[in-house]
Amino acid sequence: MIAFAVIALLILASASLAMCLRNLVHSVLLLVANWAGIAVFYLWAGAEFVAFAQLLVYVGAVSMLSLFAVLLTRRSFHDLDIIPESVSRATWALLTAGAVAGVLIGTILGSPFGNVTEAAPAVSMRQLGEELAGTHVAGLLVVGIILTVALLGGVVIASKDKEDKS
Amino acid sequence: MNPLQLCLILSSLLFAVGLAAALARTHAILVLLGVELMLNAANLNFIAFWRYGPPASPADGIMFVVFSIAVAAAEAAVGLALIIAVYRHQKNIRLQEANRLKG
Amino acid sequence: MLGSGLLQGLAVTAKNLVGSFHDPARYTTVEYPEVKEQLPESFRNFPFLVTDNATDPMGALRCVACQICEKECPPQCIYIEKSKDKKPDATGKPQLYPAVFAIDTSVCMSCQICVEVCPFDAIKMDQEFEIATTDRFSALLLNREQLAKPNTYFHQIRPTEAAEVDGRLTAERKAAEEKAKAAAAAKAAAAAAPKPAASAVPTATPAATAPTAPKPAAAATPAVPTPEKPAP
Amino acid sequence: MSATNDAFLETFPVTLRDAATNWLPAPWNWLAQGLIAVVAVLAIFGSLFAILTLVERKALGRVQNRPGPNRTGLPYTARLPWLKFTEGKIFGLGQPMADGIKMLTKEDIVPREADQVLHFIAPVAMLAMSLMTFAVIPFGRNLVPVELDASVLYFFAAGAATELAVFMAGWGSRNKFALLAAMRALAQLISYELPLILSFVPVVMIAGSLSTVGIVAAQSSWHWGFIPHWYVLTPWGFAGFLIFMVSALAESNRSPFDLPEAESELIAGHLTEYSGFKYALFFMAEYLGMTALSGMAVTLFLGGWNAPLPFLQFIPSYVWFAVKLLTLLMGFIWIRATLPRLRMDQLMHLSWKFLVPLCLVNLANTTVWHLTASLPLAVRWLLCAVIIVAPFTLIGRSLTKGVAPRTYRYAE
Amino acid sequence: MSAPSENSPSAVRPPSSGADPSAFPGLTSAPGSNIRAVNDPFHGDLLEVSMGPHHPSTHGVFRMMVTLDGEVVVKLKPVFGYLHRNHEKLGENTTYLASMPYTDRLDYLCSMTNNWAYALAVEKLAGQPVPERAEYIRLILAELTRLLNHVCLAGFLLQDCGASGTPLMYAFREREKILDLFESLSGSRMMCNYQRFGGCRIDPSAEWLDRVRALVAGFPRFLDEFERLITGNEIMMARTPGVGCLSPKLAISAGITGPMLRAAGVDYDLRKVDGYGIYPRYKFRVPLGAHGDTYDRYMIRVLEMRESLGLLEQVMKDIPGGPIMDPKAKLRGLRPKAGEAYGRIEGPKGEIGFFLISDGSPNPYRYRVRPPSFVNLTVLEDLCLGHTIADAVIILGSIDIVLGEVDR
Repeated sequence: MIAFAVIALLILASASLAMCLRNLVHSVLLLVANWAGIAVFYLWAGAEFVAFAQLLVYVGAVSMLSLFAVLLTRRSFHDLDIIPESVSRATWALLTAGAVAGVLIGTILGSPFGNVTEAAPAVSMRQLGEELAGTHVAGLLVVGIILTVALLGGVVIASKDKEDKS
Repeated sequence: MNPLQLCLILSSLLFAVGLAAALARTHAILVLLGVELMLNAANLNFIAFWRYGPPASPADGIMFVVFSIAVAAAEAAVGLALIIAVYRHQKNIRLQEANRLKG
Repeated sequence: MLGSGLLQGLAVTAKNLVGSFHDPARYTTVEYPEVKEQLPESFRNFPFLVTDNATDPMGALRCVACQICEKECPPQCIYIEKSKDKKPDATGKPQLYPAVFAIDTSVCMSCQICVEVCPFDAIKMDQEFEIATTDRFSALLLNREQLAKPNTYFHQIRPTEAAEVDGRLTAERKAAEEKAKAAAAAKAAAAAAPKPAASAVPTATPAATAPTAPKPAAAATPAVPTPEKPAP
Repeated sequence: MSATNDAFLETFPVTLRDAATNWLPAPWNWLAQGLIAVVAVLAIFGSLFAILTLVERKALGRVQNRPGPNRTGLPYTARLPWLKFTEGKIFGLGQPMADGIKMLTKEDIVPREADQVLHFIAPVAMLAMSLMTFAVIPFGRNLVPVELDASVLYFFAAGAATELAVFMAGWGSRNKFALLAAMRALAQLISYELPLILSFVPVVMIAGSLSTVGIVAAQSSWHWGFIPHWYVLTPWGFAGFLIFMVSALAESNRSPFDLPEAESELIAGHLTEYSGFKYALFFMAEYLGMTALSGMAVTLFLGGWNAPLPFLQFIPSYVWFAVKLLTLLMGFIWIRATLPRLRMDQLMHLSWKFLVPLCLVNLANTTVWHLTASLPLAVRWLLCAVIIVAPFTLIGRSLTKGVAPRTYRYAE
Repeated sequence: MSAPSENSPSAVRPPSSGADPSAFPGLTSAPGSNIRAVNDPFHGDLLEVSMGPHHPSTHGVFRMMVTLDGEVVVKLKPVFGYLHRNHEKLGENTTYLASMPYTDRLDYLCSMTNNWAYALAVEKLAGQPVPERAEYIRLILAELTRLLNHVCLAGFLLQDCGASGTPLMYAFREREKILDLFESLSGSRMMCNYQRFGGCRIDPSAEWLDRVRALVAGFPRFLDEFERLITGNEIMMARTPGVGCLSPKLAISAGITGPMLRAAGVDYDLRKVDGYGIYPRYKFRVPLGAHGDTYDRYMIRVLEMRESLGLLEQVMKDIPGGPIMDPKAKLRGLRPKAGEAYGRIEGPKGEIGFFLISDGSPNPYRYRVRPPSFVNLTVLEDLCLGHTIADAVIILGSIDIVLGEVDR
């Protein structure tokens, strides 16, 4: 339980800090910490494979993408500090988020979950692989296609359009 | 409170943080990252249910998350590419001002 | 095929790596303070003053303070003050000597022009190069006493040139003595009977293959205008 | 497994560990064993780093026809009779120590405008990430710090984080050269992550395991008693090994892919504003990362700790691992001594237009290998060799199109 | 950084072919189509980087103000003068002889050729003949200097490409042998101060000539090995061809000389054109490039080294005896008649020339140096535009500058 508390604190603190900071690079790096925290949570829950996938995809790749986006959309070192958001907007956002969180937590606390299984389900790598390439092979293919399309789409969208060079 | 509920509360809080960010911030990258946070919160739920929920097929929860991570990666890639394209056109990525589709 | 050039390059470096253990041509480092390479005879660093007498260096400087080197020195690093009195030189002729002769080695650029223009073979290039000091100013400003080194030292560092110089100097001395003798004889003869003296005076000419450059005839061209000196 | 399994030397490290921890109660026992593993990894690879810096400089020197560092000795060694002839210099073995002392005592300069937090975190994160990767490498028969089911995945997940550290360093320095280096590092590391991972997928497929221990175990037999079952000796394994090593060069920022710290262009790249101990940490992380990647290459392709020939098994397994590791490290140094640097766009082309397609072809090649198991080995081998060499030549030719050596005309 | 504020017309680099093609037909930079205007507010941001004066690859204290679009150079402003030593004024305030050691310090890699060019100018001014043997020795020394310079250049170029010192150390290994020869002849390795008006200072011994023969015989072996290491190397072949192309037109109108001009395909070698010294007596070829890119500039130098070796082999066969110095030559107190003279030779880097005006006094009235590296450097921006910063470094390396000569 102590481990869970630490992980939860890490996740929530880094997420909320990241969302409050003015400096974009710091925000992104804190988000990376948050993702790493989530990976630790997966490890804690016993889902090794997911944890490493999370690390590989989020900490390794999405973070890079975000940093690239940050670097490519700035004018100077000091351009990163974002203009403060309007107070009313922030208030409304916080109220909405708070309401959503309240409803969710209320539901969670109010629902009867019964007895939880204490022993973590044991899944071997081999099992996972067979499942992935057996039961879920259609999903795997679809994901593969989505990723390819996303790659191509990303390249097309982000590449400089030559004729537009006025 | 059982551990499943704790995990779910954690995930809903994380979801709320992401939602607040997506609503409050005007910087496109931050909004996108807020959406990522919400996705992650959902993934937390899957793992929590896989771990503590009633036993189903042992790998189902993991499968969900793996696919979700893959799709999230694609979403991030396209989203960030879009942001860069918008920036190229408008020299600005504040969302209020990016309301025209034609550059 | 892609990569063949890279493999060739790797082969070359491997050859050098292995060669450095057995092939002296592929291991060229000389580990300096322990091993010192033989300097070539013509190696030059900073000038020194030649003195003929090791026990009394100041008394036997060849320099006669003619100040030609001072004038010709490109970076003007030589400073000379003439003496008030005269001392007899090796031939016994009374000559001026440098009361002050200083070379600022922090300015000197080791060009050897002072050596080339000296008509008296009084200044030569030294081969001492381990002269680092901790003092930038006074320790690098060498005075007469520090500059003077005996002719034997000159023989030691540059045997060929020194022998050639010595040969020339002895020839000159001999010629001068003969001239003096002849002059004395002529004087005596003139005292006896006024008739023209024998004027055939043999003078030594430097060999064509002298290791130093052929010198301008003698010290007989004092009309070198002084270049504007920079303010001290 | 052979009878040498429980030879004294083979089991010595484990025996030692057990002797030191067995008296503790159960959970503490486990913790102590973990701690011992951590300390052992730190000590062994820390000193390997120190020696490696010296070896690299000496090897570079020898390649360049000079001796390399050979002056700095250790105090008191001149008094030892059998070392007297070295006059206290002992071939420069004191150099790493002197370097360490110098690094520690140098002033740590942080630019005023720098992002203080990132500037500080970057080297620490870098070193931590490189150290974490050592956790899953099997150094010997029973010597793997942590046995995970998905340890190969773990290795690359942990390694992926180093690029963040490079970015933090480059960005946090507030220096234009460092910023350029950070951009380069991001692009380079993310581009080479792909071939790096794709190159070992065949190994995972054939071995049927994502755990390093399982992969090594799958390579621990011999064809006809003398050809080891290492994956590097198959066509797809060899291709994978080469791609892996090229990508590893790029991932560890080593020449000819040292673009982020390209000395002649960007001064020192992301390290421009680092000095003193932080710089040393980066340096250490670079070497440790190189060592870890080499260790992984040994594990995946070179049969891990397996002996090359059955009768050589009397030599302990960790010695074999060390020998293979050092050979690969020497290869890194040799390449650094020889090759000039690529340009950024060429670097990207190499990855995306050459290595990644080759990896995919190699994947297909592996399938062919797997499906033709019934054919005789030689036929199978040749078939797969052709499948991988043909695209290599073709793509390689398109990559170097139009840059053939030129002939020159002369004017009389 | 503040790109949009940079609106001065001079900063504009139009995408295609220059602002006013009629004014300087050759001098319009020929950037690739991917170059953008510096003040283009649309496409991303520019980064202005100050490379130098203390940068590892600016060959001394040279500074390039580079404006980068990503990694692509869109503007490059060379800044020099950090090593200015008043060379020409010094020459006007000292005697003719005292200027000789200063010429060593112009291009400190090639002091022998600098000496020769200056001696040639003074000899023209004073009408001073040179003995036959001295002409031979001068030619030998000039060609040795060419070897020395080109081999250094190749090493430095590779260093700029990022090879960690190995080609440079091999180059220096060979250069060291030539420097040893210079040292045993003139007494100094780099600041030779060897030539004089009317000959040379010291007569080389037969033993020294034998050492030169041995060096000439052994050099091709080194060159072969060096080329095996470099010329076929895929990375080198990827890095250098097509980088920094210099068109013959631009080269001629900018006054480029030396291997850089010949790499652009212009057949102009002062050894052939002027036929100074005893060059006309011997057969040698002048290699010419076709593209004018960095690879050509490198290869032309390698080929020139091979030609120099052939030339040296011929020359070493028939060195006449006789005096090395004209006996009537006057060194000290030289007062040439009023008049002017321009002495130039084909130095390793290009045309090194000295222009002297005498008013009959012991000092020249005007003393002017035509430094090849300085003139060759003027096209740096034109070569670099549209290439990446990594290319800018190797283009600078392939121009072959020595800051002592650029800044004087």
